[in-house]
Amino acid sequence: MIIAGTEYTPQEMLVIAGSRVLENGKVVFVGTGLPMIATLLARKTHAPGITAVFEAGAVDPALESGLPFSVGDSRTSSGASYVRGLNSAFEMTQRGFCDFGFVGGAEIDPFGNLNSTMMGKFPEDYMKPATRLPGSGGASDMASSCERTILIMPHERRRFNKKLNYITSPGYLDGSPGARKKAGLLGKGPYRVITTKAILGFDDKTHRMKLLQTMPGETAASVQAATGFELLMDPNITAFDPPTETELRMIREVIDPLGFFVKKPQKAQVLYQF
Amino acid sequence: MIIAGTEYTPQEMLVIAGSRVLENGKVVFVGTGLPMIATLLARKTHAPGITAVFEAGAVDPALESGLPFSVGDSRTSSGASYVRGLNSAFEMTQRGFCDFGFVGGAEIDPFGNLNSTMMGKFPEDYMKPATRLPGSGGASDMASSCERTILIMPHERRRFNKKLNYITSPGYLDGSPGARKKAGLLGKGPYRVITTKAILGFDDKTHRMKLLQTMPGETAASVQAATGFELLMDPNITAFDPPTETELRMIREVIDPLGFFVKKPQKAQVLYQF
Amino acid sequence: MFWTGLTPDEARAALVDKDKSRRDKRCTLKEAVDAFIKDGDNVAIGGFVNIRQPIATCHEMIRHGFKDMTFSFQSSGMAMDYLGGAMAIAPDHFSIRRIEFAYWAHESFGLSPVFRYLAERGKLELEDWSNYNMSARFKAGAMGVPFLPTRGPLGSDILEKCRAKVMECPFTGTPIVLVPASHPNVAILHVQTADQYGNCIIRGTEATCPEMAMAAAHTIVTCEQIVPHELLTRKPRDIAIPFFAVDAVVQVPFGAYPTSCRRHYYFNKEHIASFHALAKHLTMEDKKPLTAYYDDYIWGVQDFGEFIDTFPVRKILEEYHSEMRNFEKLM
Amino acid sequence: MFWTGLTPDEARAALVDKDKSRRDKRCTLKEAVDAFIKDGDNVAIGGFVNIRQPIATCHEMIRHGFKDMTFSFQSSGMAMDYLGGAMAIAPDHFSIRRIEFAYWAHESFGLSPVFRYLAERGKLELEDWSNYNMSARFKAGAMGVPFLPTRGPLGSDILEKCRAKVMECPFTGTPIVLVPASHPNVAILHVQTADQYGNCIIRGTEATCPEMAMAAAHTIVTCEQIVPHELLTRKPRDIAIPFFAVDAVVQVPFGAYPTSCRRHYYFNKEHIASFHALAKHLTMEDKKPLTAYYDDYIWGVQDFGEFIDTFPVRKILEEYHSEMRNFEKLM
Repeated sequence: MIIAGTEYTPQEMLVIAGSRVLENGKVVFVGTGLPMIATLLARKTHAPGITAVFEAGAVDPALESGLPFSVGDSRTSSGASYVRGLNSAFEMTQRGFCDFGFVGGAEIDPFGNLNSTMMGKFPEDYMKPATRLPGSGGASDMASSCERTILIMPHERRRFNKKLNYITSPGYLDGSPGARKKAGLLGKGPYRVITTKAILGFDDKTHRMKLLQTMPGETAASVQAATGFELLMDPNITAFDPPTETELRMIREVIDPLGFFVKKPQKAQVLYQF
Repeated sequence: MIIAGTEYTPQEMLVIAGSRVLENGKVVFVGTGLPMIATLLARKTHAPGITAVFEAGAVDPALESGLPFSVGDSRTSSGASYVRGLNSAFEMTQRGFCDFGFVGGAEIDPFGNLNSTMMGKFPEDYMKPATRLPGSGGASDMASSCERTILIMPHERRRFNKKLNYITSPGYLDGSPGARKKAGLLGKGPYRVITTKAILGFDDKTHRMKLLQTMPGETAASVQAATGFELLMDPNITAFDPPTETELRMIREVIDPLGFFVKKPQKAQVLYQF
Repeated sequence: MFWTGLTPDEARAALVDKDKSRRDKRCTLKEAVDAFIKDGDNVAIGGFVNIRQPIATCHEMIRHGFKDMTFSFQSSGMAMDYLGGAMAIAPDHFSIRRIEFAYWAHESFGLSPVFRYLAERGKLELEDWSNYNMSARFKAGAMGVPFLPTRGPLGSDILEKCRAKVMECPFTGTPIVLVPASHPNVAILHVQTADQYGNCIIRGTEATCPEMAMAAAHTIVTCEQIVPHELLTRKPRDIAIPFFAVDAVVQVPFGAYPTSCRRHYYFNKEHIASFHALAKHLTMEDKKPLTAYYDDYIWGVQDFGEFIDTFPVRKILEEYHSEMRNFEKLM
Repeated sequence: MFWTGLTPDEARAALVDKDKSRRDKRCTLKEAVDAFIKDGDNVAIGGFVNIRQPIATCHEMIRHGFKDMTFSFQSSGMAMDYLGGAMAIAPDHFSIRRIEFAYWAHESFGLSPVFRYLAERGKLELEDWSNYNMSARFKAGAMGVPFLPTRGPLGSDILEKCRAKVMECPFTGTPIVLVPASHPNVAILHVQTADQYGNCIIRGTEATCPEMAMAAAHTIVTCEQIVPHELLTRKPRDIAIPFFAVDAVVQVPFGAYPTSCRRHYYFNKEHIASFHALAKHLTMEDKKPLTAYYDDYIWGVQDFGEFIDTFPVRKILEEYHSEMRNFEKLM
């Protein structure tokens, strides 16, 4: 089985950080990939009362058959309190049932706007982009209609840019007061950005990204160095607690025993359980 | 049991006429009351392939448990091919799935507009009408969105008026060319008016009501005399065939054995079967 | 433009501030009515004509007494008759200011003498719509959009006295109606089955119940039976209303009686007819017969269970067996 | 404003003229594809990412060959990979002109090398939307309205390159987006169960399949099993698509494989990965590996049954048993 210990991968830390940010008793609209894993971890640790909503239409599934490979797969339906389709999920979100949207992204700017569509010049090269990403999926909708959003992504300088190649999912737009409301968007906007290096929030007035906590091994300077724009610094930047043994065991043994989604340290071994 | 014979009531004739107008293989959005009975009769006689849609959301129920008392009752759901709710029924209609809307009314004008809302001055007395009728229910929606409508009602002079007290369900509006399309309505408009005295249609150009067939015992003159506006006369007005024994037996013995909906002749007796 | 109930912004804010977690929401009907309904509220009435009307909750509201209510529904029969009848005979105890609706009558069981009495005397503020209009208004509310486009009531006089707006479609250039969302303060619904958290299964037509639950600020559900969550969620697609759209769950067997409830009971036609016979005296300004009914069946009983006890068991079984015959193929 | 597929008026007219009666619609997949799909059509792809993708129909379309197609979907994985891959390796036989979509990739199974190959070389006309935008567009089509109001993609660059229009809400005065209806020429869907007339039961997420069926001019349904009408309608509320929205019903067991189908089989992850490994060679302009795949699995077989026969029984049973574990409480 797995040898739990003090060693862990940045991806494990990322998932654990995502999990800890989630509050018990809240309704979380869960995006695909990292948010699914973090939500499952939160439910199995400090926040068993989280209600997960999946964009393919399931509300609050039991999630007892293993980690879904898709936000629409069979594992999101079993034991659910409601299952319809995409329209129903997004309509509930527009109505206000989802406290948090939890979503990944490829590129982010200081105001929490996200890009998951393309790299290259927009609009000129839209039909022939340098790199074509998958597209919005439900990310734009979550950003438009969830009450708050939590963003989760690897912390790399090329992903944290002052100006995005393309805005897929609106954050605080240009950061001006009331910009979201003026645009017709619902919800208060981005709440946290969870990365492999830090927990970031947003300044109440300027809506610019602000460093709140550093991941183990990181400093304010190292986080800033990995960020393509200037971060605001919270007056009380704290160190984020490293993973607990329980959290690591839960990821490695229960949630993702095959390491399909979350990379384990080299020496963490696992039997074939799937 | 019932003694079938040559005797029948005007209401029985009305239901039979309504039934005969329905074509096999068509989708009929069935209003409450007389249209339900006529549709059931058509399905049990010449048009077994009619698909009935009910506004509470059922599509093509088996209708083998007896005549529904409501377009939403349990009898409209059993054996159905689809059951959702009111929105789904009307959305399918807007989409174009319903060939005919089959509906009753309290008052009609020469262009097939219907009133089922109020008698009295409108808009002055809207909040204190001389007679308050039930309101549109689904009638206005059927008239707005079914491809054609078939109207069924007792033929009384006070119900056939040149100007309605209130337009609940649009027919040809003012009869001008393209009036429905200009107003944004879907469908071609009223197809037939089935009454206790006649089968009426509408002139292709003027969209005014036109006498097509007279019920047994009626003449063009007697129909006109019972109508509060001038009827156009078809060059080939024909006599509508009286009820067949099969039709009468079907109503009296199968569809409405208790005479709850359709009055029988005095001497037609029935055992309590309900 | 004015809104009854909540504006779209208020409706969103109310939901954002609410505890939407999966909690045990079982309570008594009296507790639910006391907690969630206030004077002046806009209350949505579930069911359709005499199908699954929330009769038990209406009786409880009448016992409680409310002032200046607005009621919103597509088509209602006995629920509105009971509420309107209470206003007719005891306006100081129970009063309706306004209705937003498409139909108030009884289909095969005839017109509503109560509605005629109140409307023809100008005692109600009326906003007529069509069944689809009202259904679409609840749906807009449920979807979190301020309006939905529809065809009806184009070409009808309904347009003149309601808040719908006609616009030119920016894609097709043809006229289309926008009906404003409805966000009632409270939705009152009766369903077949729920769990302790408020997940609801509806059999037969869902009418506009799910939309009402999603659109309203609060939802009170009565049900024929409460079953454990684990049982209810074995077939998740049976669930028509998710728990977070529900605030109170009350098990009230026969809670829609004398209206019908698929799989449980068909109409009590005779009781509906006798209510109407008593209500017809209103048109002659004679309130005594209807008052006697309320004394016997509503004010004279502690709760809906006692109302059901006023019927002989054999009569209750008659409606049960009538309904069993309605879907014999299931058995 | 331009429309792809049918305009709202054309879509209505097509349905009005159609025989909507309850007829036996069983046929072979080849017959269905021949009869209902034409060059230049806008085809809606059912399912969601790698859930219930209409793979059998896509394979049949690829064998048939089509030109200048438009594909509309919210999120697609293997269906679009197969179709796009066909264009990449045999553009004279199969070509895509345009896609209207929200997402083309594979969630946990990674990006789509096919999409990157086609898009980064400018071979496709793109119209990006969000998942809800596309779903709402099909829903508008299904509802018979020319648009629906939504919040997204306000504030996003999606707005700049799509046909959505921003308007000021006439009720609230705030901006809202109107997304135009989508009326595809054909919808291709895979479901769990259907009857001979086309009534469909969907288990798990319905994705946007019912809306697509209602919005499209024609709908081809493949299903795991056809059961008699009388059995299917015992629980009418299980039915997600009514027969009159369906034109062809084809029983194709494992018709969504290697994507998943609730109650029948989970993903064949290894096959999806191996397809991607072959497709990655496209980015180096090497079409041979992917062509070999098509030769073996699509062009080299007569029909989808033969494709399924290429898998060892034990592998097929593995996916079956994986799926059985996904809802053990049911059993």
